[in-house]
Amino acid sequence: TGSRGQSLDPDVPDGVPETVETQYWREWETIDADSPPLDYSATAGAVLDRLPVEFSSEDDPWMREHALMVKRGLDDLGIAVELNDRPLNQLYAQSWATKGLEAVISMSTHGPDPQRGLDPNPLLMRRTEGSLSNYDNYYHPKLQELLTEQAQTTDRAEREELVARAQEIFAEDVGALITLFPNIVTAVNRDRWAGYVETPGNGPTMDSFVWTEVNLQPETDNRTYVKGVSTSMNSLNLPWAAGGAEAKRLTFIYDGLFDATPDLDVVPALATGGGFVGETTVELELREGVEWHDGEAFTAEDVKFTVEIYQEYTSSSQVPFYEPIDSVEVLGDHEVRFNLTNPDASFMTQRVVRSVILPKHRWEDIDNPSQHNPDKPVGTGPFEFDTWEQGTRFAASRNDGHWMFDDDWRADALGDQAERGPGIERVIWINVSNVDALIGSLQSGAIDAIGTNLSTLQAERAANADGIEQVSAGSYAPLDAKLMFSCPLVRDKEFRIALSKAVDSQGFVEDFLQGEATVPAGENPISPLTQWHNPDTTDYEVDVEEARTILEQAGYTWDGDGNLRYPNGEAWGAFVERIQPENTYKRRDELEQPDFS
Amino acid sequence: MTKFQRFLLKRLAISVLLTLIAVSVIFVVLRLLPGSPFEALVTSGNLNQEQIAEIRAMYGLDEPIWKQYVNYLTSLLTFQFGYSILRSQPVWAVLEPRLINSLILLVPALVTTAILSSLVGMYAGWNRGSRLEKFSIVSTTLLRSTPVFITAIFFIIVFAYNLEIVPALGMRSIRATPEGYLDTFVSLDFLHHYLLPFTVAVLYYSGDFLLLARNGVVEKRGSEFLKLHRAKGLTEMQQLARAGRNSMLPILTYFTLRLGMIFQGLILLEVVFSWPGIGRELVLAIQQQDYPLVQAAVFIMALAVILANLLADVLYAYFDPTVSTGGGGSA
Amino acid sequence: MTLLEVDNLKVTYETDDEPVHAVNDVSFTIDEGVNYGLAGESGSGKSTVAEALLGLLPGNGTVERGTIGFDGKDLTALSEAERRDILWEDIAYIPQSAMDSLDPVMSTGDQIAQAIHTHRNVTDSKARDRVRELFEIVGLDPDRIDDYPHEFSGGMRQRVTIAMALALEPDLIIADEPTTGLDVIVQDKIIDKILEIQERMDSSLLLITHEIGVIAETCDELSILYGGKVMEQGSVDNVLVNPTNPYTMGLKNSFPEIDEGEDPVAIPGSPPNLNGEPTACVFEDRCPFATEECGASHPDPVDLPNRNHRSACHRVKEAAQLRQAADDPETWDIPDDGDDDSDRGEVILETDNLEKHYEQSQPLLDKVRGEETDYVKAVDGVSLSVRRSEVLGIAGESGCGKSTLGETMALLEEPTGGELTFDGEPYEYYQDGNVQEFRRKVQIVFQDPFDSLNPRQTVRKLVGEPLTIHDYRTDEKERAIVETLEKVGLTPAEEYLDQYPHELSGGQRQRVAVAKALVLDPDFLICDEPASMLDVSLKVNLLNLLRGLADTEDIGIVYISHDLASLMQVSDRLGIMYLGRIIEEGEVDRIATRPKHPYTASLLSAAPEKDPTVDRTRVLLEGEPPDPVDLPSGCAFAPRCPKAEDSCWEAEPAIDEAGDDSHRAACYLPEDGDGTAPTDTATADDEFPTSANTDSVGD
Amino acid sequence: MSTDTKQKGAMYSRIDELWTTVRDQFVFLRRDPLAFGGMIVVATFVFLGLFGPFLAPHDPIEHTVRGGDGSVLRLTAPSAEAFFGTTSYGKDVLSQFLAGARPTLIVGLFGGLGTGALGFTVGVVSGYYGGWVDELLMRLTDLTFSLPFMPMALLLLTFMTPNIWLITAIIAAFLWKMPARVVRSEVLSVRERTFVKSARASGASDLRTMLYHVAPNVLPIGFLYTAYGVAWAIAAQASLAFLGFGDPTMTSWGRMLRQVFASGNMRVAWWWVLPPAIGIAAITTSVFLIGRAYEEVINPEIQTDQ
Ligand SMILES: Nc1ncnc2c1ncn2[C@@H]1O[C@H](COP(=O)(O)OP(=O)(O)OP(=O)(O)O)[C@@H](O)[C@H]1O
Ligand SMILES: Nc1ncnc2c1ncn2[C@@H]1O[C@H](COP(=O)(O)OP(=O)(O)OP(=O)(O)O)[C@@H](O)[C@H]1O
Ligand SMILES: [Mg+2]
Ligand SMILES: [Mg+2]
Repeated sequence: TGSRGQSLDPDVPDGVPETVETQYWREWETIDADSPPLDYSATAGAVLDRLPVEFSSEDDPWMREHALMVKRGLDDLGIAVELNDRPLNQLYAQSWATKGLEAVISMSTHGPDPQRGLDPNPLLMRRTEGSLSNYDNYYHPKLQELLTEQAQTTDRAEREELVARAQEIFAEDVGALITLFPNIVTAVNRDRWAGYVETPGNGPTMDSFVWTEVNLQPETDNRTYVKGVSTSMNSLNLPWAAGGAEAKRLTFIYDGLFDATPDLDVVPALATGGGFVGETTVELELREGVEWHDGEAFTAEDVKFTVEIYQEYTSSSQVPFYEPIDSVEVLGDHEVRFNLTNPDASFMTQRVVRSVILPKHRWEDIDNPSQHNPDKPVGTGPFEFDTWEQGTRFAASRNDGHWMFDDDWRADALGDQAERGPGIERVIWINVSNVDALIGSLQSGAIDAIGTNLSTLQAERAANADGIEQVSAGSYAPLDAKLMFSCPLVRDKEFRIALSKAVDSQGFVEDFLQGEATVPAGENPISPLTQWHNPDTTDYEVDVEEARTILEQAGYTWDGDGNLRYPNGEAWGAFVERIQPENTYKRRDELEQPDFS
Repeated sequence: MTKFQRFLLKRLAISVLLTLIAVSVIFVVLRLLPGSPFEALVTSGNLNQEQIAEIRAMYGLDEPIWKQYVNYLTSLLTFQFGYSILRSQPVWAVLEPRLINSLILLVPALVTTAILSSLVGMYAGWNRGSRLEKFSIVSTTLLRSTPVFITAIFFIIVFAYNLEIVPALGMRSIRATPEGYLDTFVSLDFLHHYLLPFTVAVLYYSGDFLLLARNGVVEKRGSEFLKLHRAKGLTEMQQLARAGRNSMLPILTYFTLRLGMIFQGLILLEVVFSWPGIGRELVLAIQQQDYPLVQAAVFIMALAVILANLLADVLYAYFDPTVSTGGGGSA
Repeated sequence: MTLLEVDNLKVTYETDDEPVHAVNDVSFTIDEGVNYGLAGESGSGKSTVAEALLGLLPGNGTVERGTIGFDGKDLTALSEAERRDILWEDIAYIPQSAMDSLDPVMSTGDQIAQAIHTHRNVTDSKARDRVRELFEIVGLDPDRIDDYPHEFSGGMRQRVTIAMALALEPDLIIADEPTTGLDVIVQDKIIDKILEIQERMDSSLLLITHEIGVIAETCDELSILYGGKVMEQGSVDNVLVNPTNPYTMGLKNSFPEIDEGEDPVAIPGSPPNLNGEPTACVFEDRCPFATEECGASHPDPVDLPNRNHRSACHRVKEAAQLRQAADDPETWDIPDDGDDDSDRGEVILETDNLEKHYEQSQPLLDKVRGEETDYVKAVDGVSLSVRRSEVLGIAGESGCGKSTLGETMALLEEPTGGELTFDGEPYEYYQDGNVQEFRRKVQIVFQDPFDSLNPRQTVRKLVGEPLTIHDYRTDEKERAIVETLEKVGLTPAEEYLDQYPHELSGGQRQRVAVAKALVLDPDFLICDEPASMLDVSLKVNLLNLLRGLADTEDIGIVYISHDLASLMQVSDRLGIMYLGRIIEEGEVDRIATRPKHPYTASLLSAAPEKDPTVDRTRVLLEGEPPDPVDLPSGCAFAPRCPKAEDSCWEAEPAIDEAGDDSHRAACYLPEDGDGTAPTDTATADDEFPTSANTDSVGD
Repeated sequence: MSTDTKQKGAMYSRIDELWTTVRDQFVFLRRDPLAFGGMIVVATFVFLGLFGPFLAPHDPIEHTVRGGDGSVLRLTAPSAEAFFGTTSYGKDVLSQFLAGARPTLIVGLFGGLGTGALGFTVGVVSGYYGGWVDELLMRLTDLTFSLPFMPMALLLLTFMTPNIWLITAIIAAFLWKMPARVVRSEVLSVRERTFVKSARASGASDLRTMLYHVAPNVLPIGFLYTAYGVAWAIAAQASLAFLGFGDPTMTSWGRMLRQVFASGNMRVAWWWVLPPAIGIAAITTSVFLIGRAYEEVINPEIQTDQ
């Protein structure tokens, strides 16, 4: 705060306030507070205060560079920026309470959960009123309507249409800055193994999918595949894990009802078919002849038991799966029915995929499953648990009878990427705490692949050795620079568009990521990698001059030092009009406001 | 009841009180922390309000604060550290191996350095003004005042990266799969990994012991009783031994105190060397906001200090023939 | 036969500034079986000589030249190993401060055994037997050989060092001030013991002390050192009876003696600067007889004809005249104000049954249990009165409660019982919000001149502070300060105003301390051993100053000391204290000549005589004062009293048990005294049979 | 009028005195080559702390070093474009080094002063009053001793946004115990000295005695521990920053090291490691060397001979 630059004397039309405060513009049911934690008010003719922009450099090593890029864009518009590099946990802590963000712009990455690639809901539904994750207080009546509708539309084609429209609206409205989808970069040893499967958001080596591990074929006698990782599993209790490495790594032991291919197609797993039979009823056929690793047979009872125990003890990592389920009925040994609480479009595309089914005979006598750490987790998955030593290593060995090891089945699911052969015997995850050491181990042959994200420089360095190659895969998890919509400035669509045109993501990707990222056309959070992507969204091309013209036309001015000022006089009246709740998604001409330049 | 016993009782009471207060402070600080380990889940949009509340209830976070406090106290003081939120395991099961890894690194290092540096320090103090003295003072001042992680980084760069004599990180080579403690710690591989952090720890601590021993001997060197020893015809070495024996007590006390601070002192060392010890685990747990684990780790560290303080006082009172055990010889 | 021959010994100390020439061309010889004394003021180089002999000089000290012949060998030319063989085997050492000379973490017995093992190849048990034997010889309980030094009292520790010195029956024992810091009574006992044993073993003794009296009583020959030079040497009889060197005369003059009528006379000035080699006579600037010749060179020692006597003085031929002149204080620039027993004024301070009991710290547990607290009865029912213009002396052994009494009278400690009246008001009146008034009127001067001044304040601040505190004469502060400084003899005062304590000598510091006390024009002054750390001549100066103050300023003074001789000199009346009580009180002259209490008698008899021709009978007291916590019933002195009878154990005698108004004593069996103590007291002491030769010093 | 000139005179003599003290210190330090070297390092460091950010050729964070062809120079060894090389995102190491001196200086100076001042006050009060005040304060130091510094600091910094003043405060809050204990034991012995009793005897109040008689005599040791406090604070700050709990908005030496370490470039980018590492090591060591030289003078027991 305090005055910067030369403000004009406020000159306001009748009935228009001189200053507009930061405030909640709607009655948010989910918000329990009088005023937003951010205070960035607008005053007629005043030079803009330093604009708070927050990020966490712990988020991604290049995050600060990204923030600097945004800062440069704002600088070009004449807006001074206050960069706030916050500890990651504090950045996230804001979302614990839904009061809203503490900065005008707040950037963070989304994790590449497979769920996010399979269904548009995780990334889109947070833009609706009522979502706990809507901490930027964004609201667009049309979008609200579309999204609510698509969430209940179980017809695929119809839903795709709705989702496409939603993307258009969001991009056109500049609901956030969707700057880029960073690639997953890593390095692997190709002399020893063939058949790495590139899965979006996961690359060939991370743990969200098992494709690489079931598809790999040895080029030497050694059939043990060693993956170096930098985060360790914390427990052997998958369903009640807090979402760390164990939630992913342990899925190697278990199967879901369905699975997703590298093209993000849904394929059968423990369920072989089925689907909606009514608005809120889903019936599934289960795979026959499947055995738990301890030899017991898998039946529909296990599925029913799993859902019920999850519900009773609130399994945190399986919430997306069981959340809409009201009850489960066993229709036969290998047939179940789910009764849902509401119609849920994503049930078959997202929720049942990679859901973890537990063996009833193992878990039914456990007192408190959330505090249970099985000695030896038993699942039906492609790998059987071997050993685990916390912080050091985790080993699992091939479950030979598993369908994924069937070369033909894999050929169907993986297409070109499928390899035939004896496959691997064991997977071992080894914890190497430091990237330097990871690279060293890969080069020395102590490990076969690196299971974490590398920077391009690091990957290049690793690839210096024989047989080591840098690999990268695209991701569907965007970097989301959220705009706080309680702030008057952000509510001005003219400003948002100018901002979108001032931020040069592509330049950033070239300079600092060496091209290892995808820059979306416009502010569309749904990546081209997914099946829900709409390529025809509005793209406000980068052009600083034009951005400044837009601002000028909207009535903004600059002082002698080039500092941006809020509109004054008539233009101020127009500004105040634009930021009213019913107008925030409308441009100047839609409101029939003149050109103030 | 002898005087000594009475003194012991008093010190014990103080220690218990201190433990209680320290533990309470830890509790307060932890409760002040915003957020929780479930944040990541919430941010991902997977949980609704109700489910969050259920999870909180599961870990007792919904109870009134005083009740949480009472539960916390009773469990800590009975060494039931509870369940790690992230690890779904008893905290002790997580910490025990870490604790052992830390001890295996630090105790031998401390003992070695205490013996070696004290001897060198005594010798240096005896030969005051000699080159050896000057050199040992400069080098140990350097080693003890430089933050340990910097020394460690230098050593890693020189010995691991450039000379490639020893590995830079970890406790054993990454593909090793030892069974049980004996197998883990009694192997060439372990020794190989042990060398660098051990050396750095030894060097880091050497300064205090060396200076303490040196100052002690310098102080004693001009003393009357040594003059009498000299007059009796004792050789230089015998005199040095007497001077050394007379400066033992502060060294012993300091050793005990250091022993108590051992875990906290070398958090940085463990982080730099990726040594899977309790210090590194604590840093991780703090980052992951795993309350029960943090609580237990900090508690163990505090307890170690308190016990070491107690031990130091008792040893002091026990070994110093001149100390009066009547009063609070603590400060 | 000559045992030790020191020839032209010169020792310097290297320091950060200039070197210190501590010993300059000192020569002397000690024959077998002879007791040799080395005397001189502090800093004269006595210890340095001893350390040079033993090769124990600190790192910065070097023997520049000279030889030390011992048994035909030159000690300065020996290798380390050769010297180690001689040490203790042939030359043993009793160090200056026994308190710190024993290794605190080794049992006393082991320390002695260590000396034996180092030189003799004997078994452990043999060595232990010898240690027990030695303990017995020096009068310690042989069962305590496994005790650590801190478990012994100062006097006992000194005995341990003596036992150690005797362990190998050496040819020569060097004792460096073996009794400094000890009580008269203990000192007397130790000296007696050394002599007795040394006589038995027929070894030689080099005794270093600044107490001429001790040497007079114990030695055959002596050297007087000053500024690192031998001023005079020869047989004790010759040197001390007929000194030929002005320094010796001055030194002798400045020792007060109990039964001497004359006041002692101090040598003015201060010891020489040793930062350069002496070019003039080292004593020149203080010597009243100095001539031009004296400024030109330091005189060589001259053998006086026909006698075992040498003196280093240019005017040695005029010795007899000088001696005469030296007896007159005016020679030393000190006006002889004669004995002006001024009239004493009205009573200013009075105590009645004053008590100060310290509660012994007790563990909480015992307090809860309601166990009775133990008390240290440091002051236990003292009744005294002091008048204006009067000096009341308080004497007693260490730990008898003198300081506590002083501090209680100054209300620095709260009395736990009894009455204290000052200036007509009871002490409660002052405690009730009138402390400042009391603090202004009553001042106290402490024992340690080196420690009683804040090292970080200048003299101006130091002396001015009480004025600031009491807002007294603040408008003319500077004048008040100057006046007071001149009153205590620091002239010209301006020179001292901006000096810090460390720039002052001990005597000057103590004067500043007195000035600090006087600047408020007090009515009452308490002096707690103000002179005990000072050199003889400084001590005399201070005593004269205080005496003068009492006479001219009309203030009452309490003077506390364990040094009876100086008390006799300064006081009008004397109180003798024992275990918190006054056991005898009265006019100085009467107590000095006719002590009534046996304790007073033994105190008096313990003081050494500086005249070697006078014989003294020792009254050796058995044991040490009892623990003030568990006082025996009855007379507190009974356990040590040579005359104690059953009645003494029954009830405690009151102070007016014996004597009259001007001389009272708390004793059922007062000495009938006519000057000398009864001889039977000595034989009553069975542990220390009077040795045959106590009184046969020299011939 | 005369009082006026007098006061002036007093002032001059005081300034003179001060100057002499300073000169004496300098002369004293000159004599100990180690301490003298340390002093030069400290002076350089203070200079850097004050002017480093202005000397830096570029903005340490915002400026990206680019090569001739306009591409970002990432992780390049020292060259004409960047004398100390660049970081993995093309930042100028020299500029970061220069700018990083300031937070190090701020925390060191104020952390040290805070530590010294707090410890000194507690030590003096506790030692002087004794009794329950002493018992209370000493138990408090025991408590801060038993609350391990590193973990507690980490905890506090996770829930308060780390900024340089907060870090300074935390450091001072945990480190004061060291000087407090030493000063206290020193006061215990000063308190027993006769001039303190003597001050009381002449009617000085407790406050006066404490201020004029006790405190000045333990001041040297207080100063010494303030100096050590500076070194501790610098080391502590660097350690916290290295663990990722430093002030994220400021480039500090500790944070630079964190970035090399965390980015896994330690093996290659020696030019990025050495400046901050040597900077920290040099400054902490220097302070200790100077402190030690003083200790030899202050501690009469070590002084015994020579
Ligand atoms: N280690 C030393 N370094 C420098 N000067 C010293 C040293 N030891 C003694 N001196 C000086 O040498 C002179 C003689 O000292 P010495 O101790 O021999 O005197 P002394 O006669 O034994 O005195 P005292 O009666 O006080 O024991 C003194 O001026 C003293 O200050
Ligand atoms: N503060 C105190 N608490 C407990 N006991 C004390 C205290 N001060 C003195 N005493 C005890 O009181 C007794 C008398 O001590 P005081 O200091 O008055 O003796 P003194 O005659 O002055 O001895 P010295 O000649 O050694 O100075 C001693 O036994 C001493 O231990
Ligand atoms: Mg001496
Ligand atoms: Mg006394």
